[in-house]
Amino acid sequence: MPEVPAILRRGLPWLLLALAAAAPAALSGYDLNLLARFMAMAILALGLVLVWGHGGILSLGQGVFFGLGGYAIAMHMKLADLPAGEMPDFMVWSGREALPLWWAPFGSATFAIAAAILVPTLVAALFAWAVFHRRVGGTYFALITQALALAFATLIISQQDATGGFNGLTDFYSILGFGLASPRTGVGLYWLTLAILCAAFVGLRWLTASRFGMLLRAARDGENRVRFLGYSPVPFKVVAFAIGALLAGIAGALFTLHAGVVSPALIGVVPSIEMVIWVAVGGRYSLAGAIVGALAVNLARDAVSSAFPELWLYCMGALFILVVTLMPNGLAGLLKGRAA
Amino acid sequence: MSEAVADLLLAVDGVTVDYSGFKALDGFSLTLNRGDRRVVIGPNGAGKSTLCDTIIGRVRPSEGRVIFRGEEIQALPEQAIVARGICRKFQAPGVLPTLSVRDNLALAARRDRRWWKALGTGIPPAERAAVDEALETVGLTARADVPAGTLAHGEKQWLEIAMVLATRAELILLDEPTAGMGPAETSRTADLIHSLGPHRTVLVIDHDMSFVEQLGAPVTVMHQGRFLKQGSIAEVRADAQVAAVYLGHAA
Amino acid sequence: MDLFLNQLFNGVSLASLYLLASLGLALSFGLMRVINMAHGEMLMLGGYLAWATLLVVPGAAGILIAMPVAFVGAAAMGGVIQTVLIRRLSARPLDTLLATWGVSLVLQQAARDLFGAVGVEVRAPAWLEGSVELAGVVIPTARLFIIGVAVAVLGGLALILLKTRIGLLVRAVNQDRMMASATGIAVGRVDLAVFCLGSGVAGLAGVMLALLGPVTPSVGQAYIIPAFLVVVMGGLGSITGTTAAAVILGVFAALAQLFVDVSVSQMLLLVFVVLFIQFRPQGVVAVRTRQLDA
Amino acid sequence: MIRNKLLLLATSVAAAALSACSGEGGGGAAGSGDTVAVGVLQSLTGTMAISEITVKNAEMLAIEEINAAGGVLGKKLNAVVEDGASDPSTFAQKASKLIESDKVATVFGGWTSASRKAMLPVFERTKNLLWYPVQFEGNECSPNIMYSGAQPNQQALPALEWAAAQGYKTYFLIGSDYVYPRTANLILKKHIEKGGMQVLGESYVPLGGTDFSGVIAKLRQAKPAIVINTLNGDSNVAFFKQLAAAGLGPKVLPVMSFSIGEQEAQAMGAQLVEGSYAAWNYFQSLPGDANAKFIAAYRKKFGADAAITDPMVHGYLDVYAWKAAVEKAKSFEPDAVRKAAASLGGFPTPMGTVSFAANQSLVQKAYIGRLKADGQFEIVSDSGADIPPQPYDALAFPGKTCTL
Repeated sequence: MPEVPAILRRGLPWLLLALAAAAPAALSGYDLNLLARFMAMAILALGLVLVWGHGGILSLGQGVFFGLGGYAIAMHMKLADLPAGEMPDFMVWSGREALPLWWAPFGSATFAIAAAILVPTLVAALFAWAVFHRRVGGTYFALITQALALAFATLIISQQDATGGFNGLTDFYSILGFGLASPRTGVGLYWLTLAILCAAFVGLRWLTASRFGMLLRAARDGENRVRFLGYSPVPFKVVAFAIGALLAGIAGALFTLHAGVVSPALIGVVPSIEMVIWVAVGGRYSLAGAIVGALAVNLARDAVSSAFPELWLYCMGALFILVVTLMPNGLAGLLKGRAA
Repeated sequence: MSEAVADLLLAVDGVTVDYSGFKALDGFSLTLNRGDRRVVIGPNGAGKSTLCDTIIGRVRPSEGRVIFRGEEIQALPEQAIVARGICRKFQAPGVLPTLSVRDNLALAARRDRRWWKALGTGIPPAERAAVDEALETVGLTARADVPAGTLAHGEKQWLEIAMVLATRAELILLDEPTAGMGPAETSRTADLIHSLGPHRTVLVIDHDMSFVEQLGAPVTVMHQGRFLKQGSIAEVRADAQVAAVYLGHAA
Repeated sequence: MDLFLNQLFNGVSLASLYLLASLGLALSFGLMRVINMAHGEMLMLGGYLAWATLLVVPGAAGILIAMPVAFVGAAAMGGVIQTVLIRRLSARPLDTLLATWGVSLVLQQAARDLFGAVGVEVRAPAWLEGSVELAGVVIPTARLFIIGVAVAVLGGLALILLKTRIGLLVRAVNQDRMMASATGIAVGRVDLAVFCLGSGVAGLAGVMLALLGPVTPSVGQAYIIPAFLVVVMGGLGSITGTTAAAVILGVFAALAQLFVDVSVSQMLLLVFVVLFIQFRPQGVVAVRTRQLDA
Repeated sequence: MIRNKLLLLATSVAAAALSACSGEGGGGAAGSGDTVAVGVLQSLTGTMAISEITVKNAEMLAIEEINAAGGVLGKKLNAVVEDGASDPSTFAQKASKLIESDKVATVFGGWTSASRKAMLPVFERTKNLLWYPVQFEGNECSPNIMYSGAQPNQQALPALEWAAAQGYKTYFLIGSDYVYPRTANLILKKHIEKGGMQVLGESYVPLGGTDFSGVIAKLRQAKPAIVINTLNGDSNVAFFKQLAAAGLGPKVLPVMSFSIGEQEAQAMGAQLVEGSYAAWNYFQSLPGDANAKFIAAYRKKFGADAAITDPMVHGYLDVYAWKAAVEKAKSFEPDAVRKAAASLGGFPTPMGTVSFAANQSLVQKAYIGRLKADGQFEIVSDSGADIPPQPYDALAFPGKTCTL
């Protein structure tokens, strides 16, 4: 297999950056918003490269952490536009008398942003520790995360008077004083998303190159070998899973700002497993690949489902089957020409 | 504390390992003093590997205790036991195939294994010396930056021995270290074990008689998970019971 | 008090549904350490085959004929999925999860295109209508019939595994694939046989589910997550483990509904499984293997 | 060499895809040339597809009929169809695509409350107009939405009045766990207690849930006179099958359903639900030749045995109401159309003559039907006069009014 021209392999991230930087000028309001949503999803995809690619941990429940981040910001925005003490509209017609206690702190923006970052991370760390320290992993872990996604979505839907239930939370007007409707805020949020995406990319590139990344990959290839070198693989896997959840939470918060709605339909079983296919398509070991994968699959979904809706499920099914069997390293695999 | 007890490093006391009915170890006991060399031999299925598994914590004994420097360790997780200074070489080489030879050694040589200490890149100076020294002793310096997976079988065995040394463990368990090695390499391994010096204790599991002789260490014979005989290689060879066990007659 | 007894019976009935849905999964998982995410669609296929059979043979005996038809049909589909896809991915269990999820999406959409999105009607025959009253507990005959079928399937599987030659081969491969293939067992063919058997049982379960629930393209999704939880709790593919786990989870889910909403009981089910593996990570029935890295 | 070309293609595809999405919109602008773009936004995939595809068909039928009859203000309607994929954020995204990219004059669509709530901020931001065809929980009063579906006082309350008239004193509420059932039940509970009657129990099952063993056990213990069922989709099949298995079929225990139409009855098998009641503002069995003409036209295009449901008729009449309002306002501009529609007065539809009230909700009759073995509903009672829509229920949400 002729060696891939190095400039192209290292060039991909810079190519993406150049395109992303040109986008605000080139694209209309709607398309920029669409691209910003997909870039928020790409942040989550980067987290999956660390968790699934390098850590060997298949998580089918990233939607849970995506949702936690999204709901934290949405709860703040619902309270931000209301005079103190008043309840959001859906609580009134759900027959609620007073604002639930745990809603009150979300009035402050700093608390909400801190919650959008910390809550998914802590929940993930606790859940991962509870499962990994009993040496349960692999297929079992994947199935349990899927059950977690289902249980979380069902719980949110059932507590309608406190979480907006199946409707989710929507109808926001401003964040930190910036009106969501104004195009300037839209462009500002786009740059914020791009900045966080780049920061996550650089951060993960350093982390996976460090000894932490080395040991994470070693634990992926053979847990017992790592144990007999004196390392417990559990903290490495828990920290990787927690970082994946952190990025998913941030992605959820950003997506909610762009989409103007967060609902259980984004955090259930089906969306969570589709998040994995973005990374599979892009390349589970390559950070740049995962970004391209997330953008490509979401753009394809938007294009195909507009033109011939019933075909989209066949396309998605085929993506899952073909990419995973024939292209285990995804698009990036074609580029690098060898297994990572 | 009397002098004899002071230098008692390891005591395996009445250990039984039950694989749902099949007793790999049946009330087995063994003691090792600091600086000892011991070889454990016995026919296949005598429980030699299970003994190693039990000491290193990979298998939990259903009865009995394993005491290392006066502390009971049979209930500890593997990494805690390794951190206390016991290291083991597996029958099948346990090297990390995707990492380079040097990285394998670097991971073995690390003193502080907590995860946030692993966030730096490259090898800290303190451990670089131990890595180079280990490379030197097993003669893999030239192959230092090659992924471990591409090493020949013999070289993998050497790398793993080097990794065990790099951990600077006090008690070293070698499970058939010369499996798949030629005669020249086998004798080089014997010399290596001799050269480990008094501050290391080595327990070797093997049934390659020529290698056992080159080691010249006292021998413990195991049979069906139980202690059978102990003595110098000559005494054990002459013993009728051992010969019967090896040749397959009932003990 | 009889609400509790009623709910206990419902727990057993739910357990029989969970068992039928998860037996096939446990078999193939135990053997090949691989989970078929399209297992739910085998249930769906069983439902549609029952519908097709009832079109041809309406009336009382229809359901009895539908059972073997669904078994064979789903077994054949399972065989196709195994040979075309899962065999290629045997070394990568996690990737098999994703690939078979793709199969599940394709099968659902195909059913939607072939039979319509709205779902088809499967009517329980007259002799399954109504219920029997026993010591305050009302026992619908349909649920009793399903429990009977579940026990029969369990018995049949135990018979196959313990008494027949194929059963011996399956147990051998289950305990140690490497050793089994070393002794000349055609492991590939045993995998195929077990996979077809598992899918067949799922097809049969599909017929049973059609008696109590809808037959639509997405019915498989409703039963697949509880079936996974049963397999996770049941331990490494052992039939006794899976049965015990199905009974525990079925009764737990039913009794939880007495105190909390169905939605919350689903959350409790998951919390129960996560807590359970704290105490028995290897599942209900532990199988000790000596491999370095399972 | 081929591999190199392949990977160049791979990276350029990603780059092209990024820039392509800017050129994709480009549909005909409203009012320009001889066509006007209108949006049709329903779920064509996902769990809601079974209910929404037929509503999209009815909306397209109306658009085709209008184009055949010369269009509106001399312009042909160019229908831009988008898939909401049963996901609120997709509905919001596709709504802004239709309005900002395709420049549609108005949008017909939405089904679940979740999809409507997600689209609401988009329509209010862009000052466009959504025609919403499905019965819903009320409590909403936006100038940018024409609510043609029934308000609770036009479906749930007439059904309760009919049940009280039949002498049912004790009720058991069973619903799918989402917004419409929970809010409708909240209103019903207030009215049941005010009428001196009793609610013996209330249970919710997750959307798509199929295990009713617990619910039926509670039902059997409570022994209510009638069950009010707001289950949705597949759950109805499981509920009625397990009821029948437990010997509590509709003939033994009356059931009043709000989400079972002719289409759902056909799918479940009419015998299973025979004898159960439903409350709608339209039944396929309604007399009148406008209804017969509509059914024949729909069946000619979408299949001889197609069942016609209440939301489909509302989707169909929404398009005609929009046409009438545009012709009255002589402009496609949404705000003018909105005001014209609210003051349109009665206009003919397959449901008979209906009109939009000032609060942009439809004034319409309510009918109670009992399902026959052939899958059709026999109309057992109707509300007599038209019921003016009340977005906010006086008992449950006192003091709130909707003035636009």
